[in-house]
Amino acid sequence: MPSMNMVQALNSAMDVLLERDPNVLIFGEDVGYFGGVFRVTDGLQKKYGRQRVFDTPIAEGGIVALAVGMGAYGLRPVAEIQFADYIYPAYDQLVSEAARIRYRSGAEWWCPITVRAPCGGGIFGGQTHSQSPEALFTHVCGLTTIMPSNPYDAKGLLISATEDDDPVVFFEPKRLYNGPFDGHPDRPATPWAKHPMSEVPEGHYRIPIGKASIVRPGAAVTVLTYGTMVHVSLAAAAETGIDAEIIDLRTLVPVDIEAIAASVNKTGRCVIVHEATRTSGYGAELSAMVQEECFFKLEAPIERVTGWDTPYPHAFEWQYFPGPARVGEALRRVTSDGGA
Amino acid sequence: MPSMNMVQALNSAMDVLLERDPNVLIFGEDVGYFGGVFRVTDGLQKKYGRQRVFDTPIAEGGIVALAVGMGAYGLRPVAEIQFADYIYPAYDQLVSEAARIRYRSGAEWWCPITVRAPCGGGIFGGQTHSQSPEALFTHVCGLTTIMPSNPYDAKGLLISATEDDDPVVFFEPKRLYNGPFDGHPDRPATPWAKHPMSEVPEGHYRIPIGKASIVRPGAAVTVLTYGTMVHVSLAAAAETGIDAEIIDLRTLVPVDIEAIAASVNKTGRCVIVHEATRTSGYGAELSAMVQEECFFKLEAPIERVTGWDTPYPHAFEWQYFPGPARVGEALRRVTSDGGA
Amino acid sequence: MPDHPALQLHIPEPKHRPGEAADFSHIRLPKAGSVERPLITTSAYDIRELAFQLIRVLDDEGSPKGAWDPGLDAETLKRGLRAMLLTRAYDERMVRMQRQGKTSFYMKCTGEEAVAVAQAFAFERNDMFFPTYRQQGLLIARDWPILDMMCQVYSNSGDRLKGRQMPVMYSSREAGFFSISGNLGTQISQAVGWAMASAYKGDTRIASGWIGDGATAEPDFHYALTLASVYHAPVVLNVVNNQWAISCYQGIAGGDESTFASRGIGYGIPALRVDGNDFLAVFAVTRWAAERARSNLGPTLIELFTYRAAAHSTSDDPSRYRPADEYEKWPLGDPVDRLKRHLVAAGAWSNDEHQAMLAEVDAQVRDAGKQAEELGTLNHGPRPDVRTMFEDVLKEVPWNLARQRKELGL
Amino acid sequence: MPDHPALQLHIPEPKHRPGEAADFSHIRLPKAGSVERPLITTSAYDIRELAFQLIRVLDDEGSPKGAWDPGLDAETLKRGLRAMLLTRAYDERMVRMQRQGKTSFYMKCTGEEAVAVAQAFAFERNDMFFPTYRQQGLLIARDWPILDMMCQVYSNSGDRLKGRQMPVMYSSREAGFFSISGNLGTQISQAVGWAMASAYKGDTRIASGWIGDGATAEPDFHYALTLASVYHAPVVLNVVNNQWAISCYQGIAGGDESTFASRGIGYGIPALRVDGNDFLAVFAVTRWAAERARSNLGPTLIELFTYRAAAHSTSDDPSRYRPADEYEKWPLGDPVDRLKRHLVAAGAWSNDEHQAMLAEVDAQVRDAGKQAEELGTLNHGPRPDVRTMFEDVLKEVPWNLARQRKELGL
Ligand SMILES: Cc1ncc(C[n+]2csc(CCOP(=O)(O)OP(=O)(O)O)c2C)c(N)n1
Ligand SMILES: Cc1ncc(C[n+]2csc(CCOP(=O)(O)OP(=O)(O)O)c2C)c(N)n1
Ligand SMILES: [Mg+2]
Ligand SMILES: [Mg+2]
Repeated sequence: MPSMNMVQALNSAMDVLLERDPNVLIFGEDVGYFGGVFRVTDGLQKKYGRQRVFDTPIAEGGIVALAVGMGAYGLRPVAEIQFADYIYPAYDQLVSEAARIRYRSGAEWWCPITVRAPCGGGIFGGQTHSQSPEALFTHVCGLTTIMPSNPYDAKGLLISATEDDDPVVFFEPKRLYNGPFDGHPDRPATPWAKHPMSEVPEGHYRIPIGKASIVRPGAAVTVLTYGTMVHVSLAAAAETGIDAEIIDLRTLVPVDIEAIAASVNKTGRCVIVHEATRTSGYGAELSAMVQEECFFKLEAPIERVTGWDTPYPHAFEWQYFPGPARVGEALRRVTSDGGA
Repeated sequence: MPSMNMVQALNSAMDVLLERDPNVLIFGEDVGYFGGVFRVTDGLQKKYGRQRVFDTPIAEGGIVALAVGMGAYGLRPVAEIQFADYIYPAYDQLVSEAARIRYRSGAEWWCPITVRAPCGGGIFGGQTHSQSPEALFTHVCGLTTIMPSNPYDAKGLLISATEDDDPVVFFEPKRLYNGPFDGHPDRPATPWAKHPMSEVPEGHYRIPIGKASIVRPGAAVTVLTYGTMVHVSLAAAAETGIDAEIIDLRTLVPVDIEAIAASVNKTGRCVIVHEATRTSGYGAELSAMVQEECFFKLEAPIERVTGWDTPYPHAFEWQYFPGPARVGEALRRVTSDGGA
Repeated sequence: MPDHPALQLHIPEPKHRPGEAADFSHIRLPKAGSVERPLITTSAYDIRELAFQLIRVLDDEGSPKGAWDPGLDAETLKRGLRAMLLTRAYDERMVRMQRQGKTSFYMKCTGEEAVAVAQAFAFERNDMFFPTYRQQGLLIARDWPILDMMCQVYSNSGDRLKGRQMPVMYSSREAGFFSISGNLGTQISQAVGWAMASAYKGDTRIASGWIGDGATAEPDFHYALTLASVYHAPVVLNVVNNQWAISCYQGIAGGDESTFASRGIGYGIPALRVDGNDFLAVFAVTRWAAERARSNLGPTLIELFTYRAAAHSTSDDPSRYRPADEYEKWPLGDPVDRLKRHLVAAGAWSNDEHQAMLAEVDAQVRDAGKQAEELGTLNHGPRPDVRTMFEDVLKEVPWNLARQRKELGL
Repeated sequence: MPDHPALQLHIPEPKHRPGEAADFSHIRLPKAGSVERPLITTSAYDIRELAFQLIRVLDDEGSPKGAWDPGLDAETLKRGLRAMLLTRAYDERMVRMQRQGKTSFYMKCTGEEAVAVAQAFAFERNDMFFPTYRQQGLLIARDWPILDMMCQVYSNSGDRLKGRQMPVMYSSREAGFFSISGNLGTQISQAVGWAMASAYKGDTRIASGWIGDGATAEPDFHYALTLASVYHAPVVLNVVNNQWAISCYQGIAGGDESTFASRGIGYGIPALRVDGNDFLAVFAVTRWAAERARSNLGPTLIELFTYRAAAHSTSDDPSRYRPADEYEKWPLGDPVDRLKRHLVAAGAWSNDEHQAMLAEVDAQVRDAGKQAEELGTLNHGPRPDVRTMFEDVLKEVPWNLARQRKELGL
């Protein structure tokens, strides 16, 4: 099986989709001839032609509007928002339109679109190239929100998202494009090639939407996380030696409540880790759900390790980023006796 | 002291602000000559002139952009978004601009703007005139989010918001404009005149941002709520006879964590009530905070009573709305022995 | 800058307000037949002046003039007249029903019937519409059952939208009528996406989108113009300039500074401005634009100059913001009267026939109304199944909604 | 529709791609001095054709021609030349420093220096600017210390923005330069708000906003035009059409269909199109627009026709998407050379003086660079106090941030 990094895996997903289904179109800012500022659509225009893979004006709202209209016609567009930080001009079309069309029309129309957006920090992008706005979408009923953490999942989930008949917001942690970053910027970067999840079939396969993955089984504490923080959490478990069960949620909404409940009911402890700002982040929902599902099994307060409630500062990227040290401390606190 | 309904109280706040500070301007769709579709700015253009109270094009993003630019000049604009459901086109200017300008400029610029928006259901407005999108703002650092529940607070908070040097999103539960609606649409409407919080001074006063109000002291369970649900929760307590301590948060961010913690540490039980959809709603943050602050005092799972995770359906407004019956059931469950 | 006077802020204001007499004498009205009709292959640049003109066909006596006369046969015109009358009768009844509490809300298109009806006639039956809430005439002109529309307005057991949408937010896949959004503007950019999809597939169907004068200030209008221009999308973009956006006259949307049609110029989109109350002119202009689109020549922008004769909606009271006699003074008259006069002048119609048609559409509306009420009204009688409230958020009901449905005891 | 052929989707494509020779022969270049100069009181409608012209003052020999010649004295022009040279030298150094790892990112404005510098000269010192990331020349022309700018680029201990912003996202209240946003377009509508505030206060200061050709597709461009038009805001709105938006040529933004200046026509905004590499023309056109604004005559839209000679940013490699020789073939030349040639032709400048000025600005940049590096670079030396990370989210630090600061052990 070929080894792919996340950029290649996403590219391969779109290649497969374009190949199999003439109704799949790919578009966005700089995605055509150039192949995307992160090269995720590299070579696709050349292979499938300008009519299927093309550049758009710089109008994120217009990009999503096009996708909605194309979806109503019967196509399956995959649109790119160059950075998740620039998705806000498209917010109205996503929230008021894409997410609502099936419901408001009594299922007479629907919206089989996928909106890809690189998210997260770690590349010195400052406050407008580092955001993780997933919680702004998890609150919107009618949207499915996905964030993969490795090449294999990324490809399988992007195929599922595109083949899904409802709108999907698909966040790609850009710091993971080239390697499984574990939160140690000072250490030499590891490439994906050494990671088992970089073995990616060339053809078509799906990862089911709504299913989490236990990336590290454990008994001492459950870690609920997704995206880059999966690798950071693994590093924290390794570094602290705490036997954490680490769950990569993959799909945030609809979330895999069974996997979550089963694990926390087993471990009795829970740490939630995400890169986004804390207040009203998706971690809040996870925390609320866990205590609703597992209250009588909880032996310690659920902790959240997250980005601070500030914009992502250019100079203090690594003070902002919730790295393994902070996750490790939370693991220690939550697993220490009494939990506090 | 005059008795005012919420429309009159908000109008009075703007009247006081316009009178005292020549830098205050009021604008939005239909707010000028007409006085607003809910009459909240009625008479103000006539009194202060077209240059201070005026109509704008139908461009919510442009309205907020104007406010941001005016704020940079040194004015204190108060802009109206006709319905909170229409705030999404302004999302980018609010999130990427208003909320970020102080931080990104090292406090060289700031953004003393207030954005008012009527929210919530109960007027058969269907899915595009009934939304409660507060959680989409509570996640955004740099924004203050307020929702008053009565005329006295509404006036005092709108004055504080306008005089605040940072951007405030000010949600007005439209179902409360004319009376303290308790969630019983079938019963005759009560006017504000009979309610003590309708006694509103004519002049200038403030309600501090970030301070909750205990609207019903109690010992059995803490109810965290805001807006219309304050009255629904009061009705539920009365109807169930449960001695609930009902806290009207008033400001959602920055929230009054001390009042919340003190109450739940006392009662050991907590129910969170809001009208917005549940998943990733502001109730999730409240729940997460409560269990972080009060874990060892909690005797039962925290419950959330909220709108369903669907758009607000026109025909089923009252099946959607989290009325006193649903709140009452939650109060009973949470206060019953064992809590579950 | 001591040599410069203090700046002043300009706030536009309509010429007249309640209590004053309306006056439209500032409006330039070219004579019927006076505006040239270019070939559809003419470049946007070469016909840019048309954006400042007003294409009119019917003169004051009701005779058609000039190159834009579409030469429609009397049968077609009578069908058009009937669709306009039916639209009007339907509107009248639904407002009455709203007043009687049978629904929460309604919106008429009185005075603007020619826009939707004549435009629907100018398209092929399977072309795709992305309308606003004031184009009910599109459905009626496509012979969509008003019973179905009424059920939507009543959110009753016959409502295909399962009671989810506010009144008048129709949807009909069968009629090529996209689900109306409560959020202004969003449909017009979607129309471009649909049109691009059609072009991509090598289809022959084109799309059309509508937007109000007020809503042109929203981003989607700009997206639609930009995207249609860049990709030469086969789409007809319509601005219905009915002079008002709730209480705001069209100057608040920029209409005092230039025509809405002229917005097309800067995007290189051919733009036509038409007397929106002239059935023949609206038909001709729309057909011209549709032909352009279908011939792979790209988008056209049409400004339909008309007047919102009624209140914005049942929640509105226009006497608070505009002179009571505005509609009387409105120089472009009533589209129904004008088409009727034309047919009579052409010897194809009589007052008696007209009365008979009026009676007939009234009866049709009454009958449909009775049937609809048997299926329920907003607060009485049969309604959609409340369990459906939890469906169609996604294709499959996710676990959270299944649980919530149970919480509600269903 | 059997009588209609299948529709086809048009996707614009630049005339030439890497490996091919660039060719700009399709560009219409009016002669210097050939475009009329209307009175500032002329209506937008009457001068709408100017949006399709190109105002040029300097001819190929460097002599100024026609009514738009601003007649600037040699001293002013030399200051302009110096500011352009300083901008270029600053850009060169910062790109080098980025390559050396001293910061994360940089953006040059090479080939576009006349835009910002000549425009800054045309405004009053206290007029307010809402720039994009490619108008560093505005700050330099206002004699803002490049040391301060470097500290921002390095996010070092001297950075007034406390290390919070990516490089080049300057802010200077003192220089009347609004905090640059990383989100495209948002500043141009804010400029209108500032201008309206100034008008409301009876001030005499006006505002100006900039936007790139690519970013004109964003909603804020539409808001700016709509709002400036409706309220007659005293603002100058500038589209810097440098032909590229990262890898997308200006046709992807609609530039193949009409000029960006012509966007103003539909909003009734006077619109001028100017040779952006002609210092005199840029100055003259901007001064004309500023005079209009300051005389309460409202907004002007200016398209500055220029070329992005360098990469989009240090993260970009233009050889992947455009012919290598494009800049050589670009017909409007280099703004520095053209102004220099003009001064030499006018007998006010010599090659020696020019060399001396080059050496002088280089030394200035070098000195500032050394000072800046003493204050730190992104990953070395002194930096802002990390505690400040939690400040300025709101005016007062709220409880959650106070706690988070503590969590971080600060
Ligand atoms: C995004 C958005 N903003 C505001 C509104 C509230 N609103 C509904 S209709 C209307 C006026 C629209 O005027 P116009 O576009 O001219 O259409 P008309 O009603 O005249 O047909 C407004 C402001 C809305 N529905 N959506
Ligand atoms: C809202 C938003 N979308 C996308 C981007 C990413 N981006 C940064 S610069 C750029 C190209 C801008 O081109 P143009 O407006 O022509 O300006 P230029 O770089 O040529 O000066 C893009 C797409 C962004 N910064 N903001
Ligand atoms: Mg209108
Ligand atoms: Mg550009």
